[in-house]
Amino acid sequence: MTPPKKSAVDRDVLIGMYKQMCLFRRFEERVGLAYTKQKFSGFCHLHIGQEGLAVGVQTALRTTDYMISGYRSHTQAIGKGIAPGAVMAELFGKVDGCCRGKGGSMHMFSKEHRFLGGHGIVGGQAPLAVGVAFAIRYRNEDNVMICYMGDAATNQGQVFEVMNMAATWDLPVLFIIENNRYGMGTDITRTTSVDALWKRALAFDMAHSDVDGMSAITVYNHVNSLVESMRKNKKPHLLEALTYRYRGHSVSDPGSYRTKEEVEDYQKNRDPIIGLGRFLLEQKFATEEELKGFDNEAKEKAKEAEAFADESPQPPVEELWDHVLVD
Amino acid sequence: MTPPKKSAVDRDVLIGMYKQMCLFRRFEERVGLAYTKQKFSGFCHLHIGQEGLAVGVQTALRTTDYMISGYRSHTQAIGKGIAPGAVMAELFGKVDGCCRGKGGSMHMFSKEHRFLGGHGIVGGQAPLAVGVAFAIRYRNEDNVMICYMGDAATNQGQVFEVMNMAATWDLPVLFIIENNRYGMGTDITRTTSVDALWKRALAFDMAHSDVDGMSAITVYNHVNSLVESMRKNKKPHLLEALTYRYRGHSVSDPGSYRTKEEVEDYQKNRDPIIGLGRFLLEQKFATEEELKGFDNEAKEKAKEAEAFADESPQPPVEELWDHVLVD
Amino acid sequence: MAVITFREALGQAIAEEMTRDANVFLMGEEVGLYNGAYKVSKGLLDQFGPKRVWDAPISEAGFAGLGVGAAMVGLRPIIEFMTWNFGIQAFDQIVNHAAKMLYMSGGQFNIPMVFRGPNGAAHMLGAQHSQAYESMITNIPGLIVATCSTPYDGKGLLKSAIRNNNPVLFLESEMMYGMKGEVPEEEYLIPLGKGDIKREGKDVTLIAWNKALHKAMEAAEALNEQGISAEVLDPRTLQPLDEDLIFESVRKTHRLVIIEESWSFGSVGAQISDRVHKECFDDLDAPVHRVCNEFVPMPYNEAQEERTMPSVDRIVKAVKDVLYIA
Amino acid sequence: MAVITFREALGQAIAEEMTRDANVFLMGEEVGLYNGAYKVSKGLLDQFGPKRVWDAPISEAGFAGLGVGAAMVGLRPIIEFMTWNFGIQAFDQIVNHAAKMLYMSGGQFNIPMVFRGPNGAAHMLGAQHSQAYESMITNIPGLIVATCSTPYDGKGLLKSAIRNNNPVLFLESEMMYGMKGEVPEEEYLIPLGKGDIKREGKDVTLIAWNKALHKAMEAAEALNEQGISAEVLDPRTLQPLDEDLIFESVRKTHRLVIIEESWSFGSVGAQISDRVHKECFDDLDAPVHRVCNEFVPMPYNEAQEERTMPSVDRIVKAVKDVLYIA
Ligand SMILES: Cc1ncc(C[n+]2csc(CCOP(=O)(O)OP(=O)(O)O)c2C)c(N)n1
Ligand SMILES: Cc1ncc(C[n+]2csc(CCOP(=O)(O)OP(=O)(O)O)c2C)c(N)n1
Ligand SMILES: [Mg+2]
Ligand SMILES: [Mg+2]
Repeated sequence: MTPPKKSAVDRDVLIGMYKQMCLFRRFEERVGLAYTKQKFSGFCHLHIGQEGLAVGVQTALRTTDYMISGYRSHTQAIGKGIAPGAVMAELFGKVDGCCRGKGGSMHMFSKEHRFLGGHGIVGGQAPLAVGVAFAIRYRNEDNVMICYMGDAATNQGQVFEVMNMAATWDLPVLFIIENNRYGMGTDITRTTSVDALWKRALAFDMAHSDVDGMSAITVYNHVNSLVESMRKNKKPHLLEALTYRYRGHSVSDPGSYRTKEEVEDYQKNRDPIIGLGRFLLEQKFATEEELKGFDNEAKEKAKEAEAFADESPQPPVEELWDHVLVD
Repeated sequence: MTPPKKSAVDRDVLIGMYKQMCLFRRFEERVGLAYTKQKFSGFCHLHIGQEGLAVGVQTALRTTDYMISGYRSHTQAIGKGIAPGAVMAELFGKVDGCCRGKGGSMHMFSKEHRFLGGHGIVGGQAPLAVGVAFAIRYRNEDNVMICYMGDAATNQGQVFEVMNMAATWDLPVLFIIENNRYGMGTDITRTTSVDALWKRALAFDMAHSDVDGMSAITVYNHVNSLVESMRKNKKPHLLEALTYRYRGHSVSDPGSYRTKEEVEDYQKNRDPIIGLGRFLLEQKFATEEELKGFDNEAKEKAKEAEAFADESPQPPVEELWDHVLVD
Repeated sequence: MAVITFREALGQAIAEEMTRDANVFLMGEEVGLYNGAYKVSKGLLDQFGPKRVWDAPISEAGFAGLGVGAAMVGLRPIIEFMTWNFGIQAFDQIVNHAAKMLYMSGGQFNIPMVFRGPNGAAHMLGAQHSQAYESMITNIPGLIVATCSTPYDGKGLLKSAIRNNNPVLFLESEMMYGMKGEVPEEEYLIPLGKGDIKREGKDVTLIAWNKALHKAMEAAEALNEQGISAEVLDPRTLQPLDEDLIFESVRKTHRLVIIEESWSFGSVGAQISDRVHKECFDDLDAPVHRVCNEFVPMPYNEAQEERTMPSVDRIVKAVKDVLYIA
Repeated sequence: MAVITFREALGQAIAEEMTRDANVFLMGEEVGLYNGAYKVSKGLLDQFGPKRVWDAPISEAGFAGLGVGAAMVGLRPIIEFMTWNFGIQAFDQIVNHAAKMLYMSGGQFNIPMVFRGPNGAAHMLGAQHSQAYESMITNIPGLIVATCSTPYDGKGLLKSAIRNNNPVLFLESEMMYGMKGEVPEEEYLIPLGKGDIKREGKDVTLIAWNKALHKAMEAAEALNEQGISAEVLDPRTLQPLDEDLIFESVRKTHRLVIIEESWSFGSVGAQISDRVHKECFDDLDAPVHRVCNEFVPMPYNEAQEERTMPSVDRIVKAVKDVLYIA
């Protein structure tokens, strides 16, 4: 067994990513449980399995960067800075939710942390992202705009429209396609003629690449270099991240459209947490016990988040009249 | 001077194309004049300069093929079979217009000739075309659907959406981009990141090509082979035709966004009618007199069309209540 | 008589019409392999095959326009929007193409097709997934807009909508898909443009449709216990409205309350109120009262959502107001 | 006082607000190099440069959504639709994003922006280029909808719209761009939400806006010659409506005719009628009468188009009907 190559990424960063992935995993598991315990209702789409991408990207960003996503975004919101308790409270419709209980699972927002939403219209967040990138250029900032979308979202007309504008006017938006192979119950290959989604960039002469979304380190290194060049050249980039979701499309989806074997293959052989954990052990950056400890910490934080949400009061009903228009 | 290569296309076809281009040119000139004489009002977009593409495509089609276009489509409608008089009468809002005076310049239709409209929403005709191609496959016909659109129309979201569907499901639609370099007063390069519009096909792994739209023969040969293969393989194709319009965007556009020299260069050195005329002379397929005669015939037909429209009565006003719903 | 769910009744309507007419096909997201996001199209892919049941990419403008084009040349598409909140992306194809093709072409190209899907709020889906669109689409000539409050009405009206030779926008309801109701085995159709008195009464007329109809019926029961006889009228088709049935009922009761799970401004209810005041001005003992969604985007919070929507209590209160009783 | 055209007045409003606030920028098709399809933005590119005046590709959903995103992070976009017929392609960004962002985010992200462009029919442009959209967009909470009938109103209201911290949908008119009117040199703003009595009268109230306002004024003159004193009220802002001004006028005249160059079903006029009947039930001597576009897509033919739209004669007739005189 040849000795493992020395890690290019230093230990603290890797440990940080490992802890973050554990938190995201345990948090979403607890959200799923809370749903079955009927602590909240409506839609709920879990990000379990796609933590490697979320953490790899987040770790490569500055706090002043902007991020926007779709409805599968509880943990992207936490990664950007919203407290787990505030996300859980929002799920429970409580007043201490990050949107005072008026947004819900698909609509987590934080002005302070520049998380510009969870959004429920597939692809609808892309034009918003290009508008933020426009503002970045307008004010000569050197921030970047991270725009997540699903694989099936790439077939939305308004996504194409704004990719053209971003490429024509050099707007610093990083479009990240979370290609988890399915749009609800439809394998993306059944509704899309290209065999790789990064090819969509060819219609706009836009810089593009793909990355193994199941490896936090690979994502981190790749996105780190991308955003650094984007801060200078201001050009947009289309990144296809190959990833996978372990749970159904939403909590109420039986998932009959894919085999148990397929899911288990990812869980056993390509899990982002197991992968990074193994690397940490190989690099002697952590021991089994320490990894166990990080995971327990994560479970604890998730538990605290739920407790916080449980104790948070309901918002006053008459608050339904607030926030329609500002004066 | 080496003797000219013998024409692959036989004489009758070439003479037919020459006559058709003369008719289209003289018809649109007369339409422009009629507008200045206030015989009708509203929008009017002339196709003058783009005859080579219209005739080259039409000559390669069967009568059972379908065609749809945008608002610059008077002569495409005539090419597909609508009588010049019926088009002129429609412009004048008369009852003998092809749509009984209710459609106007942008909305010429003929069910009989399978001309599925002039349309006024840029790009809006593309989904309709893909629906017709869907029906062709559904009924196992071996017709093709010709879908014209302007260069600026290629930035419309719904155009991208249906190109994906056509390519994913193998629907026999030939998207023809009439790239006359401008969308109203905007040079297409100012709002589009790719340097060639056929590249849009790369986003869909769709077959694509470009062609000199100012040469009727080149277009005819190119489209002839395209549609023959499409009748068999049912696959869509994106054809970028490089063409040019001599008049303003519409009759009321001063055209300050381009130089007189640019327009005159096309008129003198790349005019489709002059080009084919020269070829006919070289091939000894026609004499100067005969060419002159064809042009006079065209003028006469345009004149008759206007006379027909003049004499056609106004539709009864109460017909405004008809054709909202069918029983 | 069989008792089946709303989704089964709608599914039967589609299956029967696809069997009857080979030109009918179904296209939408998840309608085939997944058996439908709400299982309305369950079994149709197996029964009719992939040439007639198509799983669409998430491109509402695209596949709505595809349907319009196919309808221009003789097919009879059923286009499903997973919910009408996403149908708004296809408004250019619905409003600028489907609704105008016959007219612009001087009568040459009618558009025999149905756009269908669940409309209005379900439960805690937040602002972007809870809208009712009838107020916007009923404003447009060239479109028929129909809805349904029971499995029986759903099947009969959807069959008529599919056979109609114009574009019909058919509004269903997520929350009612599981509702059970009696549906005859033998074939039947319910004509478009005709309303239905769901409950006879003489003191006040309640007009409501889709899910709100059931709240109106509940309110009528509560009022009955207080000696107030409420007539409940379900217009079923919102464009064109069955004005005769409405005027007839109002002329009988002299008082009208309109209930709709949509915003009040320029809504179908506003239109009904305007027409009733105009044509029954001398028959009204009180102005028309309306019970609508509060004029706010839909909150996610359960209690706020409930307060935003019409409730039985608010309906009962409106009836008492229109009767000038405390 | 200077006499300038409507387009100049609107152009001045934009220039003044762009000068006042560096966060204001203009984006739309042909607004820059071409000086605007209707010359409203003439000279702005030269004055403010390409970083603040942007010629957009023909991608209405895209650049409308771009505006919403820019507004979320502190810019103040003016998004021009060449006409509102093309604005329908951006309804998902307007209705599902701009209108709901503040609410969904629990008050964090307001959207200070203006969507503007000509609305309604011009002259012989056919069905796809002649629609009025106010009936659809006024149904949506979270949006302010304003319009204007004179250069003076246009400039003052557009300045207020640009400064407003919510999404304002501003409806202009192709046919009025060339209209001349007095506009003060010194800065002035007209508040949103406030209507304007354009002509005092006591026998009947006429409510009309945008281009139709001038037909109402013409009708008022004709009626004056027949001894009928008509008050003409221009609501200017359609959402929210200045209900106080409307009720005050109707309580004075007891009769109301509403004129709108849009389809009647569930329109702004239907909403005004419903509200007036409800709040002024005992003050009305006759039901509210309405004069709208006939319920047909717009014909191209000149005579048919003219007959489809409200005319002075039809307004005068409606007034006589509401006065029960022949
Ligand atoms: C415009 C629109 N159409 C349809 C839907 C319904 N819908 C919600 S999620 C979804 C699938 C999206 O799949 P993908 O983009 O791959 O994201 P993933 O769920 O895989 O993260 C669909 C069809 C929607 N929300 N918006
Ligand atoms: C959706 C939409 N947006 C804007 C317009 C206004 N408009 C009409 S033609 C035109 C330019 C189109 O240029 P192109 O597609 O190149 O066609 P060409 O006129 O050159 O044939 C524009 C912006 C429209 N008709 N539809
Ligand atoms: Mg996916
Ligand atoms: Mg062009």
